[in-house]
Amino acid sequence: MTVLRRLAQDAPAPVFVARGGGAGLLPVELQADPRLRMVGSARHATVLLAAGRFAGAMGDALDRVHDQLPSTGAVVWWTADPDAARPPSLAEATVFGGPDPVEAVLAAHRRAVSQPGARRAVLADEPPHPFEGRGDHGQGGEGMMGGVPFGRAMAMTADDRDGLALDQLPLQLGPFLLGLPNGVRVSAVLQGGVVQEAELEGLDLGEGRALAGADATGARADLRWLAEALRLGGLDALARRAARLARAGATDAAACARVAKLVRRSGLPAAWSKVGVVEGEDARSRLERRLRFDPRAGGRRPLPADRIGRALAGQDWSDALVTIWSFASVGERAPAAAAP
Amino acid sequence: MSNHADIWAAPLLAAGILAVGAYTVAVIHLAVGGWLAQARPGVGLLLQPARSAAVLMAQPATATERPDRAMAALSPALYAALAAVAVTVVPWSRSFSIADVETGIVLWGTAEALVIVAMFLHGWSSNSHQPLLAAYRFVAAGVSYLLLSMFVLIAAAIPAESLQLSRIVESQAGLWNVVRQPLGLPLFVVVALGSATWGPLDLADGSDVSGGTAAEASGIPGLVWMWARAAMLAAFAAMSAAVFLGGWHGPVLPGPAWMAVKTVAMITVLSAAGHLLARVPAERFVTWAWVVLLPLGFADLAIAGLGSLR
Amino acid sequence: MLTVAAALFGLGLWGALGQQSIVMLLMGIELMVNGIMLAGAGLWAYAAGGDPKGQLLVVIAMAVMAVEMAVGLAVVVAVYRVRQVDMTEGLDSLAR
Amino acid sequence: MTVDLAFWVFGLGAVTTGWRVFRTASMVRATFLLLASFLNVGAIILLLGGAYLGVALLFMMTVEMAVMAIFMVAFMMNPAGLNPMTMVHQPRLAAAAGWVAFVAGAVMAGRGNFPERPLPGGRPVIADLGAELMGRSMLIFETAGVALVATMIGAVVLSSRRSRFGDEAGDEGSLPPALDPDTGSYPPGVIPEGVGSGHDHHGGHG
Repeated sequence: MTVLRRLAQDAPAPVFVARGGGAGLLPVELQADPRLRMVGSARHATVLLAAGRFAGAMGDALDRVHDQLPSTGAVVWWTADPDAARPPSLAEATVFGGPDPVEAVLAAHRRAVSQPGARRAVLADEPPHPFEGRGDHGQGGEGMMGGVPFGRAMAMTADDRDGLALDQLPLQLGPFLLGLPNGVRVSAVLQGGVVQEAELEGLDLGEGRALAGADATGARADLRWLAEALRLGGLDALARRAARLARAGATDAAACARVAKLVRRSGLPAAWSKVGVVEGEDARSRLERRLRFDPRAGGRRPLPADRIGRALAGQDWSDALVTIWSFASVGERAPAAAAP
Repeated sequence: MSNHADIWAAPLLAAGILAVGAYTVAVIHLAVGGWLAQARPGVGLLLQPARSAAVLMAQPATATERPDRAMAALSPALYAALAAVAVTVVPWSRSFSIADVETGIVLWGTAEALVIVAMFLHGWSSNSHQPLLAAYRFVAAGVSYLLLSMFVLIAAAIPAESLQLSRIVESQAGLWNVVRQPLGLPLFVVVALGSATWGPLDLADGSDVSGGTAAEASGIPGLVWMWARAAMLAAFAAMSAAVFLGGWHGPVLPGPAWMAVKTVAMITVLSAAGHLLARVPAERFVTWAWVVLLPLGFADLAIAGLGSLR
Repeated sequence: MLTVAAALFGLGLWGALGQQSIVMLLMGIELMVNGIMLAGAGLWAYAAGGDPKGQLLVVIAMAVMAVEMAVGLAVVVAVYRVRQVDMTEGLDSLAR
Repeated sequence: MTVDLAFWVFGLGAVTTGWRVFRTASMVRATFLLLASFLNVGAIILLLGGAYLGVALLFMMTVEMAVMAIFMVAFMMNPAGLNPMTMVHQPRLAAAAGWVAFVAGAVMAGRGNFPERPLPGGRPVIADLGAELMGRSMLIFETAGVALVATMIGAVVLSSRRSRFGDEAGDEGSLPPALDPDTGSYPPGVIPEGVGSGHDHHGGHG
């Protein structure tokens, strides 16, 4: 058992990062460190790294993710303002106020694998929706379908693009999902893998001090954005390379150009959606502009949340995600906060 | 298998080959990734898969709400067992393969087809949205490339006039299939990436669905699943070495050594493809699979057929 | 051998007649063909003296099953498109 | 001896899983139980010496059930089949018919007089099958092949929205689902008071 623990301690720490208010895309740079391994689901992590402010709805969302962490996991709160109000999930978290939380995360990882004490769940273990309701089986839908029997919306039939009225599945994802801008939550209705309807919602990120270095401009901002986009496309190694460049300040223009070349060769631009949201622009063209490290690429204009939501209808789920991410601006302002 | 001892030895042998193979896959995957990320990985890399496995072993398995428990437990085991079945038909030298059955290729195809079932059950059983979504799109893609796999394998069987793998390797003594049927290996690589849900075809466990069918898996079940994926990739690498790269044929070195070298080369190619190529969107892949890849598979079969007429 | 085949056939008939959902009904038919295939293979192995026609029979049964499945599912989709039903009770006439 | 034991294990497996197909609360489980039943039969055929036949059966049925599963999920996209279900009609008649078929078959199996001509050992059964398919029985085999192609085309035509009259005309002339209570069917989501007794509501369980 001790051999096992020693091995586990030295492993790259699997971290699930939740970006809150005032974090920007700074946490994306953490994947540059080979001692950390970013994971896409809290179930795979030993450490939950909460970066920034979590108040109100963001705090509630963090509580839910906290309870999805395996019961031996540890929580680290990376914040510029440790005295701010914190949600229950951060009550027992290690607080870290410095610029680089890698050591704190590693310490938490070693603790989590060597003395696995059960972390308490912060939410009551009860279904968020009562099981009783309409329907033959009291599940809340019609006949044997639909409803939210165990807090999970069930399928219900509706028309689709093939002219069949097949089951559709409503789901709500975010705001900490890979590929969603900070504080953005998506409510979508899917049929198979195709989005039928989608609505974007920007949760309130709150006011307060930002993490040091959260704001980035120019090529560094583009590289942060690119690193997340690359992870979304399954190119983890290239994402790590982009994050390393960003962390080094994105000063080496030749290295940046080499990364851009590798990204073009990977076929990522071709894999991205060409469904336009704004006149003459689509996810692919916005990716291309980022790859040129074009100063206008960031898109300082606020995300037109309702127009994006409409544009997602009819797209494959992965296309929908990249469309949303293509609108993520790198600065602090919540991208979806202002809908025109 | 000629006697009873073999029946008991076969699963152990298959598990042993796959354990080594899966570990090799993990190390090569990390090495290629580290090289591409310019992270200068050290010798510590050799231990890293074991370390990451230890993390999963130290973790408790999480439970979702109302899962299909039987299927959730069975599907990783089924997937691992399929990798084992697949690797039993691969011949390692003129005289040794775990089970050199007459219908080797069809048995391999059956294991491939059951992968779709295992993957679907894995995503479906956790009773969670993203795994279900991933499983669903995997089945759509899987049914599309399965035909491809049968076409290229049958094309490889034509010059050998047998479905038996050792005969297929034997038939490549003069000319390897990778030259004789140039379309075969690239198409088979597509099938390999899909079946092990790897790299550009990581549709079932992709990052855009939070780890897909494995999104809710942690602890030992998660470890078994990850191991089985790597083992499946290793089995495919060994199979392509046998069917397209001439198997044990080669100068100087003994047969098994050539197989090992070719298998490691194939693992490197597959791993590099995983790191260098972006994931294709499921919907467009299905279209490409039917419109482009399947006709190419036909062409491969036609080339093989014409070649054997001469 | 034949008893097992008969049991499968009986189970399939029970399912085909008893299920409401058209797809479940198809599954019943599949199970019946399954029984037939087993009986065919059994007779080929024990009573045909190695005549490959026995194997041929099983191959044909497999083809029949594939045809049945394809047509069955296509009919389900076609009916569903027009009627929005996939239960046998919903289908009391062949007209639109 | 071992083979006999294996036969009974697989035979029992085939029948049990076949029975559970119609007794489970989830469509996906039903599909894969049916697959399990097929796999058991495939194993029995392998035991009988049908090397190609058994493996081909495994392969065919696996793919077929995977396709079936797609339909399952398309018509009912419920993860893990949360909602309980039973959908049966005329259960007595069906069970009776099933039992009659079984007893008749079993009596035939027990009382029938079958010739005792077992498979000669060492016979190249796969080559035999190939020679038969490409030789004397080629016509039958080709007919089956053509029938399969015709089925594929027919299935696509039947299920496609586009008809032979072009892209948009596919639905021309078709009515929306009957609105007339006399015909017994209703459009989705509309179940008049007192009619839907719980089993004939609109579909979704494919």
